[in-house]
Amino acid sequence: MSVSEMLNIGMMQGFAGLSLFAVLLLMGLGLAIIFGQMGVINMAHGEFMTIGAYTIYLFSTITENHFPKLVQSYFIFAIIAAFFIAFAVGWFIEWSLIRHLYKRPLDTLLATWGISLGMQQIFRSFIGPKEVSPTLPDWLMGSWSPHEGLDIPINGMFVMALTLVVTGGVLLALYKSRWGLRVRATVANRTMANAIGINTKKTDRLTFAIGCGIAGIAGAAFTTIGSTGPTSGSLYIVDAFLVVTFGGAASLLGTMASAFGIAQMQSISEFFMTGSMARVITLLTIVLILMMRPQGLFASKIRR
Amino acid sequence: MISKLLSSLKTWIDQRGLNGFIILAILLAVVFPLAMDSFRLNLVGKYLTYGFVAIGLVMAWGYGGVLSLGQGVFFGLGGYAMAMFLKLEASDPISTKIQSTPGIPDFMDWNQITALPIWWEPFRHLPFALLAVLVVPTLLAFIISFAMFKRRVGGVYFAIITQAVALILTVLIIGQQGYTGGVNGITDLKTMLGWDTRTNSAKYILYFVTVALLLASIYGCQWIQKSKLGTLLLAMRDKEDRVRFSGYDVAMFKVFAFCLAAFLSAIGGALFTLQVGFMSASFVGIVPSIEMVIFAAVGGRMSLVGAVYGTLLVNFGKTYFSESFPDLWLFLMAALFIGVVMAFPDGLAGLWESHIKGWLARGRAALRKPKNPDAPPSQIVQPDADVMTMQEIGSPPLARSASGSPRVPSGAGMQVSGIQGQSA
Amino acid sequence: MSNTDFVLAVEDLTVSFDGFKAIDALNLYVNQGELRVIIGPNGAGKTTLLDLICGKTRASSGSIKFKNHEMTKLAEHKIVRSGIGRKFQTPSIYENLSVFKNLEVSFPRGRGVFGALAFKCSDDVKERVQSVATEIGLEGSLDMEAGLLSHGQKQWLEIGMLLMQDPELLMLDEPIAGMSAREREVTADLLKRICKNRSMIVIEHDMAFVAQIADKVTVMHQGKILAEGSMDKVQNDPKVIDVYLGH
Amino acid sequence: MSHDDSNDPISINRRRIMQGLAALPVLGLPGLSFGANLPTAQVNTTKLAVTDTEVTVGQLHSATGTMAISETGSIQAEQLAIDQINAMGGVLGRKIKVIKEDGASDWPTFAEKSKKLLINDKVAAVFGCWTSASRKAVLPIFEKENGMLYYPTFYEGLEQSKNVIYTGQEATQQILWGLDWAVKEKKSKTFFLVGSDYIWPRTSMKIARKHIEGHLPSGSKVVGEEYYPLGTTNFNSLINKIKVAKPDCIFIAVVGGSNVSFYKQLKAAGVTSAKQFLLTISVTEDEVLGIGGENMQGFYASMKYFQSLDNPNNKKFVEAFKAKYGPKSVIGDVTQAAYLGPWLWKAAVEKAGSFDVDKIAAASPGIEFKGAPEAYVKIHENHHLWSRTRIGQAQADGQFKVVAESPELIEPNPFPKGYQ
Repeated sequence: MSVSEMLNIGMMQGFAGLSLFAVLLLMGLGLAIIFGQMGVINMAHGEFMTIGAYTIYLFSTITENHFPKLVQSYFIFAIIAAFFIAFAVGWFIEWSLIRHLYKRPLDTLLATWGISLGMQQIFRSFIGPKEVSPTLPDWLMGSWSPHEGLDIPINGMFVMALTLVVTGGVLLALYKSRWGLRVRATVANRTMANAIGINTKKTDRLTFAIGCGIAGIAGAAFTTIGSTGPTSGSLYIVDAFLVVTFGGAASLLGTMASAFGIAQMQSISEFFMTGSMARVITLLTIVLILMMRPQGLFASKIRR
Repeated sequence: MISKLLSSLKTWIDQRGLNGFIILAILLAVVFPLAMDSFRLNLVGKYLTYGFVAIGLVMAWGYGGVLSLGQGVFFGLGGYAMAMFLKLEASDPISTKIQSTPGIPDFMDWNQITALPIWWEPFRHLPFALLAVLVVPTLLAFIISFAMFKRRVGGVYFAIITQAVALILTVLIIGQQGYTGGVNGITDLKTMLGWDTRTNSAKYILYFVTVALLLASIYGCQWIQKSKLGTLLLAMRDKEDRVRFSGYDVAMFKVFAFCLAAFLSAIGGALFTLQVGFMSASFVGIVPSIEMVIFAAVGGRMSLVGAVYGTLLVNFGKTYFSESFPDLWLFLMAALFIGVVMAFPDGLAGLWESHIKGWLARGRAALRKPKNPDAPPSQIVQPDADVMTMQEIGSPPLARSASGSPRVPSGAGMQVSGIQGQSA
Repeated sequence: MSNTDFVLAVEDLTVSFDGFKAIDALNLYVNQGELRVIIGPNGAGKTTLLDLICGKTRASSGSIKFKNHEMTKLAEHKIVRSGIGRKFQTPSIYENLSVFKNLEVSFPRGRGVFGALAFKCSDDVKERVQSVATEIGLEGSLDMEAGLLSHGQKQWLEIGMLLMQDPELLMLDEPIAGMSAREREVTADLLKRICKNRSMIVIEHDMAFVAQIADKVTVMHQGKILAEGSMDKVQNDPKVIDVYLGH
Repeated sequence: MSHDDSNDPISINRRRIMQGLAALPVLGLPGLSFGANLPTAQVNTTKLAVTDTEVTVGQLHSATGTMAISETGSIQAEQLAIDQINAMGGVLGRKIKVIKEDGASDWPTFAEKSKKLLINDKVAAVFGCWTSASRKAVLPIFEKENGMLYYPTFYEGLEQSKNVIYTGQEATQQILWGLDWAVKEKKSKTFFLVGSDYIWPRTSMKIARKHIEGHLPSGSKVVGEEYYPLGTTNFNSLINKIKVAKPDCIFIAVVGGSNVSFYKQLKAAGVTSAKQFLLTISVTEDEVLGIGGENMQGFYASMKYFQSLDNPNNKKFVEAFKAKYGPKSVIGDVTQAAYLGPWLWKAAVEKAGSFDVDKIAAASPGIEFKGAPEAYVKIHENHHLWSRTRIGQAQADGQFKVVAESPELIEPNPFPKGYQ
């Protein structure tokens, strides 16, 4: 193998690691907000991602059948719609179920597990048990090949860009907006936040819904790299939890660092051994690190 | 004379809080075998093996405050240890003569393995296999939990880490299919020491063995609950720091609770293998582990007997719904889970304590108007008038503090107050 | 470091939380049989000091010696077992257990996992519970659920739970907070009685109460010791007056 | 459903004379009258759920869970076949009644439900299972309770049971001719094998490797063999490994949701059919639904059936299937194999003149089915089917264009010598 080929592979492999990082971060972000900030163990996170994916499918079908001229541009609107649809469903679920369970975090796990079962069956009954494939715009497909032998996946770049935008948006919202201030106050001290006039109930609902909305965006984006079916969400849920836990639940910075660490570990080890062994090694490393540093990678030291 | 004997027996049972236990025992050991055909009874037998996991979770989660989302790991390890023994017995050279290497399990042959791996060898012996059933999962539970609890890994984190362990083990078992049978698992198990476990009579015997072991486990757990250790577990859930600073190594008590749960799960797994005739990686994963938590939650996470009922109810529900409403059954299951969590956070046992029991008692009282012989002996202690100084000045007994401290019932029964409030 | 006759010798103790030094190179010596009271404004580091001694918080540097044994590296339960008892600021009792059970569970036998399994409530345990209950005035409420006790009674019960262990050093964090005047008096009597054969460290804000019980008073401020000595001495210390009234 | 007797595609050995005329409308009718007057006591000596007018069969697939994506097609095809048989008058004059059970993608549930069907419902036959794991879980039960299972999926082989008729291909049937074709037509010398990590891909790849290294022209070799856990969604590292190895042929047996990720990421990495030859044994029209025709376009699959097969049987089948399940529905290899199940069972029952499982099992070898959508098939002594293997090239519309077909029926060989 020539030097330039090795360089090409090296670059593509580096990009593979980065794009996996973006994927993990995007799937973990919504959960980091819901689980990390609110302590709700949302087992239906994967299904909110599926909602996003089906939104893309819905839009692509409508566009193809009625507005064939918009095929190249519908995707952007569909992603925004995915956010709002998932947001609305999240809002409703918070209102109907989750708000009664804040004092019993482990029970949120059981309830959302039930929600996840129910949602999967809804997808199966009303959309169909088989996988679907939304028609994606041409510009999202294929690779960008600056020179012979080097192919950078366009969908990977798209997911990275989207992750960047969403992460930036979340950070901005959390640290610069009124909502962010309210969320952080509520996380720090719910009673006190209440006492100083923050409507914690409303904050909770908004936070949960935003987390779900981000899951919707993630699911929508993943239609470019993954499958869309009733159980597609279940492919992501465990990884999402691992990313958030490994990062130290309450810290978005931690979520980013852990997504990066896991992605690099996974993609590098995959290159040198079989996929199954790479997975075992990655998970084992995570568990060992968590055993030594149970609070996760990033957690502030406070007086307990 | 007999009535006197009966009534003294009744007092003995009441004193020990064994009512629920005895009703369950009669139901499992007498009513079910009489009322069901062998197919349904075998199904119940299978459900009851999950019951071991559920009562383990009552001890670890309800009492120890340690929620594990990886109980499938221990159920699976127990089951695999048993399955390895049975598989070796089923793989004698004569019945495997079609293989390129006769005498080794079929899946090894399919994966081009030509000799039995060394670590499989001891599983030729039943005593070793039984020992492995009990020891290996417990040891793994010890290693995981010791490392975590010594470092104070909290509830939710611990739960997720156990999930990761379940995931790792699944990937490992599936990835090493030459040694483990992979996704298919270890199938086609036939005999144990020459005794055919597939016949109807064997199913009956295995059912009763399961019931006996389950009842014994429940009794053992009740004994633990009543011991100082049980009190300490409850105390830990209320004020962990107080227990720690009373000189107890809190971590070790949690480790014990978790290991106990693992131990029980492993017994369940081994019995499952015997009754169903195979063991596969699909038990080790996250989904079955969560389902097992749901069994315990539906039954009532503080009630051992309730957990068994919960297991039976969910599984009957699953079987019945999926047979009768194949298109809707998942909705019904989802509704069951959500409904239980929302309306009856203490599960069936909570429902029993808070609604049905009182209703029954009222009904009974109305039936026999005269004195109620069931009334518990008066426990009210008259304060001694001479030493009243401190009590005089104490304000009258306050209602339970309204703060969100964890509610801990004082015994196997469920706490009544607060349930309505929670579901409002 | 040097061997001493002190029950407790804290030397050069420092702890920092993300750079903030909650305790800063602190030295503290407590004698056998002494009842030491620590006072100081909020945030002075009093509770943190108790946390450090009993192992709840780990020191960044420095040493804590109890009867000449280093405590900083020991696990909490080992510190307790070597004879240090600690009462928390808010009454920390097992609300759903009876008063009897609360005391029984605190009895220092069957502290290991299997010891606890095998533990029997024998006559000597019952006797001890009785005598402690009498000491704290709860002998009539043994069967009552602890959550139903009044606030003051809960505080006494927690002290009783510590007495069950018969510690050589007893640390109480604001034992009279929230008590009525009458309760305070009874508590003061109780403390005087129980400090007969042990050393005690008490954190308190109520100066009248402090004057009533203290052998020696330590004033803390910003993680350091500001003054130490008799009640009269510290009350007249200009630095102390400045801290409490000044700025 | 539009159906008349002309759709009767069945013919069995003992009625050879009629076979030449099978396309004629009236000739389905002898099947009707045949045996209709046989008393139940005679055709059912083992207390199966057979009455004078009805015979009960079971259907055991995953309607829920992750496998529902794949198994739905089989459920539909079996139902279609049973409806058609009933419209013709049923089997031995008895209408088929179906009890549907949901295996829920969970092997223990499959075992439980198969017990229920065999012990409680006493069904005469079961059409079901999809994954190897579910078949392995129920097999001991079928053998012990002496039930009859019609299993539709192409699978790894290494199995043969009196109680199972395998209507899909076993691994050698599907793989060997496909590899030969790749060498002959695509001049492939180097192969990169990729599979999901479980028994079917592993066994398939083992057979492929033995064939490449031992039976193909010298110089043929395997330059990589990789397995990924089921449910893997990220294949970028694997794709880079393939790029390093530069194989002439990528040989794929990735299944489930991973499939979609694999092909989407492959395309995004610039590996398209224009530059790379790829042969899969795990993508049917059903999978292309999820992958998207544009992502699969130009790649090849080795199967025994494609929806686009051009023969009269298949035209009728596709038409009937679409009439029942909607014009957009697609039919993959397994779906077609599942459709064969009820027909082969009917033929066996009629040949045996009995519903008894022992008699059906004994009667099955030699049964021919000329009306199969895949064209002629025949049951082998080993209870697998003789069938042809075809190579299809994926088109943008999600269909495959058949580019090659084995000239002969390929003999099923579940225990291939030299490949173990």
